Amino acid sequence: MLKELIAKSFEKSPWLFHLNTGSCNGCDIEIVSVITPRYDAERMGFKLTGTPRHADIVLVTGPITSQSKDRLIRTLAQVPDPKVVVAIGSCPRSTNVFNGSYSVEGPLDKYVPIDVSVAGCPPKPEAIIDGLAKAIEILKEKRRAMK
Amino acid sequence: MQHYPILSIVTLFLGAFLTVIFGSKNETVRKFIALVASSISLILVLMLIKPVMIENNVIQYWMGNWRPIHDWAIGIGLEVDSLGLFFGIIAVVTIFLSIVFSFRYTEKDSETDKYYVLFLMLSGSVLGLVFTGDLFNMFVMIEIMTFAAVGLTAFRNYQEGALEAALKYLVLGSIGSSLVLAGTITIYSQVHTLNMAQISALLFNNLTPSTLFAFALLLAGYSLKAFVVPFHPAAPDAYMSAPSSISMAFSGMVNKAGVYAIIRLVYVLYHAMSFKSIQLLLIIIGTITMFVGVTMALAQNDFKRLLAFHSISQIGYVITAVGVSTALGLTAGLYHALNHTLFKGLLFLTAGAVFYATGTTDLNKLGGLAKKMPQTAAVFLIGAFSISGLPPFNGFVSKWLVYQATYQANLAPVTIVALLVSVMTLASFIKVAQSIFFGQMPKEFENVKEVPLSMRIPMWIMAILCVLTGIFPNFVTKYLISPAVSAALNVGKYIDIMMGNGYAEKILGKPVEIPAVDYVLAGYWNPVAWLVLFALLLLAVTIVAVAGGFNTASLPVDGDDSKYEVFFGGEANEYSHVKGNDLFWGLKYDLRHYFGFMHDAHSGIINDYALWAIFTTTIFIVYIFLLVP
Amino acid sequence: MVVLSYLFYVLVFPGLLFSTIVGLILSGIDRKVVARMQKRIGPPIIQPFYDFFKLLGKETIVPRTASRKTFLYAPVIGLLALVTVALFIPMFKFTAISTVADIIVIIYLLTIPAVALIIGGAASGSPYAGVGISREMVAIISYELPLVIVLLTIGKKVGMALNNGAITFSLSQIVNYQAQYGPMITKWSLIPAAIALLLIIPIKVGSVPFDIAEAETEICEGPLVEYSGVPLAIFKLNHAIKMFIMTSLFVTLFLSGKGTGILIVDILLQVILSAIVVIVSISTLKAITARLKVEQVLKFFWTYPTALALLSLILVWMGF
Amino acid sequence: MKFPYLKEAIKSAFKKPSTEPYPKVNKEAPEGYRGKIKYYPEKCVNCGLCIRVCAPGCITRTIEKVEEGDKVTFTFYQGQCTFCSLCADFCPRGAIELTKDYHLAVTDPKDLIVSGTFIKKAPPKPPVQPQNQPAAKNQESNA
Repeated sequence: MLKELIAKSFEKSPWLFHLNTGSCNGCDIEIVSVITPRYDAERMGFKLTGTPRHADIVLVTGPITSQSKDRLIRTLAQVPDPKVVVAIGSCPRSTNVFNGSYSVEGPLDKYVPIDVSVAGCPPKPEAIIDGLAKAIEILKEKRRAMK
Repeated sequence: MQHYPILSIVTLFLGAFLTVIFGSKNETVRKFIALVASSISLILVLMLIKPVMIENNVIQYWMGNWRPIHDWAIGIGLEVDSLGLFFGIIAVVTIFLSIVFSFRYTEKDSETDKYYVLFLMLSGSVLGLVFTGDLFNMFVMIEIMTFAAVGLTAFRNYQEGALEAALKYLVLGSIGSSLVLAGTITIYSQVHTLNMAQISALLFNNLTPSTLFAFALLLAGYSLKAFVVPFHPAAPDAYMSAPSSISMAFSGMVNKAGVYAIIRLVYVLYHAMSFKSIQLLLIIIGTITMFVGVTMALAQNDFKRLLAFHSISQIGYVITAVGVSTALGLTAGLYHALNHTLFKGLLFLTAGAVFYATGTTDLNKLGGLAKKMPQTAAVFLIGAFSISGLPPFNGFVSKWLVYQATYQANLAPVTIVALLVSVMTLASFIKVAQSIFFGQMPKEFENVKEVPLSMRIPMWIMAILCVLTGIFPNFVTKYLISPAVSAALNVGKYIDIMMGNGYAEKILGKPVEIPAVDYVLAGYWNPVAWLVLFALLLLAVTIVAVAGGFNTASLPVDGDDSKYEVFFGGEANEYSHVKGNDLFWGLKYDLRHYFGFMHDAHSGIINDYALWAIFTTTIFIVYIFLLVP
Repeated sequence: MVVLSYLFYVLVFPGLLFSTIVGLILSGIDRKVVARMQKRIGPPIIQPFYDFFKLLGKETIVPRTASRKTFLYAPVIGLLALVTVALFIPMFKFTAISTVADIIVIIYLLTIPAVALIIGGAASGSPYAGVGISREMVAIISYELPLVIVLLTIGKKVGMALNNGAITFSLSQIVNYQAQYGPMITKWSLIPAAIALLLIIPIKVGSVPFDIAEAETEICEGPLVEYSGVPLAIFKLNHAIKMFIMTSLFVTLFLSGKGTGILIVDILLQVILSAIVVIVSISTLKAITARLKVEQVLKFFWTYPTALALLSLILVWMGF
Repeated sequence: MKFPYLKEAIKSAFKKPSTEPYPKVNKEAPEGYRGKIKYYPEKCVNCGLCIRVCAPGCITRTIEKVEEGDKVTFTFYQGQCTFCSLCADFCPRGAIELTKDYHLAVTDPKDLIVSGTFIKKAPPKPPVQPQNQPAAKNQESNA
């Protein structure tokens, strides 16, 4: 009985960790606006946490600049399983307009498989909420697969 | 059974002399003599418990069989009542554990024979002071104690600050001793006897001005030995530079001897506890000592110096409780004195273990030792929790008694200060725990090992004692503390035993009944049931853990997988251990004026401290002349 | 038989199960009310249950620099102390365990969870935890002073009425006093003390305006930075139970009385009243103020609540 | 000792929350919102202006010879697109249009690709048969 409860609660209380790898902050303010009263992600249980240790879903924004590359890898490693990586905006997906620049270390999937990518520059908060809904599905499968 | 007290004192002094003769060359002989001497005196004193504590009779022993003739005591008499024996037990236990600890602790030092000689002299003098029934003999023992302590403070003279600390202790100690001597002489000039029982009988409500003057001098002298605040600056330096086993003896025995002398002086000799003004004086001193001691401790950067200031603040607790002259107050005071010796001794031993393993006790240099020295860390935590008064440990019971006593005597501000001081004690020990045992470990302590077994045994013994006295308060009070309290309060029996019956019939009021501190009074929920709860809850949590879909904790695998690195904002982990004076920024910032004033007051110059001492003695004299009738 | 009743007390009624459920419900209500005050829908009331069970399912990572045993056992010790305190707090007539001096035992047992959080944070060996610890300790020092004065005032007030002037520390006597003379909040001399205690509850629970120790934005959750999985779940549970205990302590000290006599209704009344106290003290403050700086917390608590508490102490001392 | 926003907080506690029930009720994007790209291959004339104008260069074209002309497929990789709609503005034919559909959250990147192919017929062959007697035919034609 407890096991289904735990599995169900993964769907009900995913915690987010926001990881900015050199983004122009367009997507960052969109992520934060998801928690404002108008879009209110908290009613679905989302909560921004301060440390990767508490996170289930990692929201990555920005084209991976060379400065933030190894920090990205280290922080993503510190997130306990099951974890889901969501690329917010086009930059993590494909380094957007910064493609080919000397200081950009390429799209996110060079370092970690992207589970959900929300396109848009910046994506609309509703799109982010869609992305998070998809991320919850993947989180549940990963949790089932993890045991 | 008559001869046990004198035998226990003599064995210690004999051990000191034998060490000089035989032990100067061979290390093991020295250790053997010290161990034998301390264990003999330990056994003798423990055998005294049954007759004195349980059957409640007082042992008297006249040196050279010079019995009093025509009701006039000429010879030196030893008188062991339960109050003296209580402090004697504390002293003897501390001596034995300290010697066992110092076997391996002083192996790196040279000339340890002088260490053992001085230490045995110190312990012999403390025992002598506690058992003696003669005022001048008490002065002699205080002299020996002070000079042995000065010698031991400067034992590691290669350490910077050791000689200066010893000089400070010497100057202040001799001021204290001269005050005591002056007081003793003035009393002698009045009552022409030195036997405490007879003095107490003769002084019963005929307090002439010169005996009051003697009372003030003695009170100042003894409180200097107990390192009460106005007189305290010598203590932190002495405790810091002395080897830890010695500073454990200092904080376990030496300032307890000062407290014993104050109790004996105020309760037994002068029956002064009936005067409201004396109670107020003791309570004011105690509260100031409490507060100044702990606030100074918060600002310290060295582990042993921090512990030294805590000893001062805990002595403040004891004196406040003793100042509240109700039976409950005295019970609280004595119980806290016992607990203080246990947990403070334990903490000094952990400081010694840290010094032995790493070579420094500076809070700003250490860190993360819990992984390398797990037992020392566990024992330190027990000591830290007991001193800050967390329930299952012994600090809680005695501190609770102090609050109950002070608040029932309508001293609300004192209770509030006491509770605040207790929280600040907790704060400073969290600071020590974080700076030394937890957090990240600096590179140079990579190959630190746990301290040898012979040092861990005394630590564990004290830790277990700490827990036991916390879990069974009524057992401890019934057998140890209530007899001592009754001995201090009904003085008549003390006098009759020494001077023959009927001598003190005018003092023999009805014996004050002692509230047995059981769970109703101690107000403490029966801790045994608390342990049952502990077991039940642990069971509950494990059931939930096993039944639930838990995955076991993934323990760090070797190699540099950054999953097990500490979250550092994504950065690679470099050494950034939050320690020493990085902590409590908010508090120090808010109280910066107070800390600034305290910093200037402790200037470190000896004549400032001497000025402080003389100034407070004059205040005592003026206060006592004005207020006592 | 006694062991059985102990078992029931400890594991079910005022102990682990009851205080867990009520604690989580109260923190759910708190999050919902804060959301509603910010005009957003806010999570369902049982959201803390979901958080708790999700954390149970997460992987528990023990960092390399952590000292393992202390790191893993710290939350359980905190939980133990909290459940023990839950046994002491009377609900209108019913007390699981009552002795002569409950207040002092409660004060000290309530410091154990804070110390457990500190030792757990220290054991994790992270620099954020180090800073979090020093802030938590400053918070403890700042709220201990007014809390003690408030409790001593109440003890004195009840003591003067019931046992001839000597102070009483026992909560059951306080409840009897309120049964005879009406809830304590109606006594005008104790209203400043009530306001002081209302201000102390948020910092004792560690909710937003005073949560300098677990400031997510500044020091990434302070002492909890390295926790994940089961220990973190237990710490969050401690957080919730502490909210229940502090509010039901407030209800017992200021709002209790005869009660209806039927146990179930009394318990319900107690829970509803503590929910109201949660809304009044924790949620409103959380919704309208931002987090204070470290020295502001100390300055705030040693001026306003202490002055209020001292005022009512003096009033009670003078016999009002 | 004033408490900011206290009145407002209490008032809004009793008002209806202003959260939009998004996941249940699908919300229309505002007018002129530059969302998902829609490509009309039949309008496109393969002039390549959009490729030149696209900043991130997310438009690619493949041309392949087919017997009646060349088969051109345009692929718009929205994962790289900044939705600036320059391509839509510059397209002479108006073949690219950014719709108001903002649902771009996808799990596999393939869904972000919008593509369309069309066959650009070569110009009609001239009716004259192929020139086989170059000299003679010229005299006859100009005589």
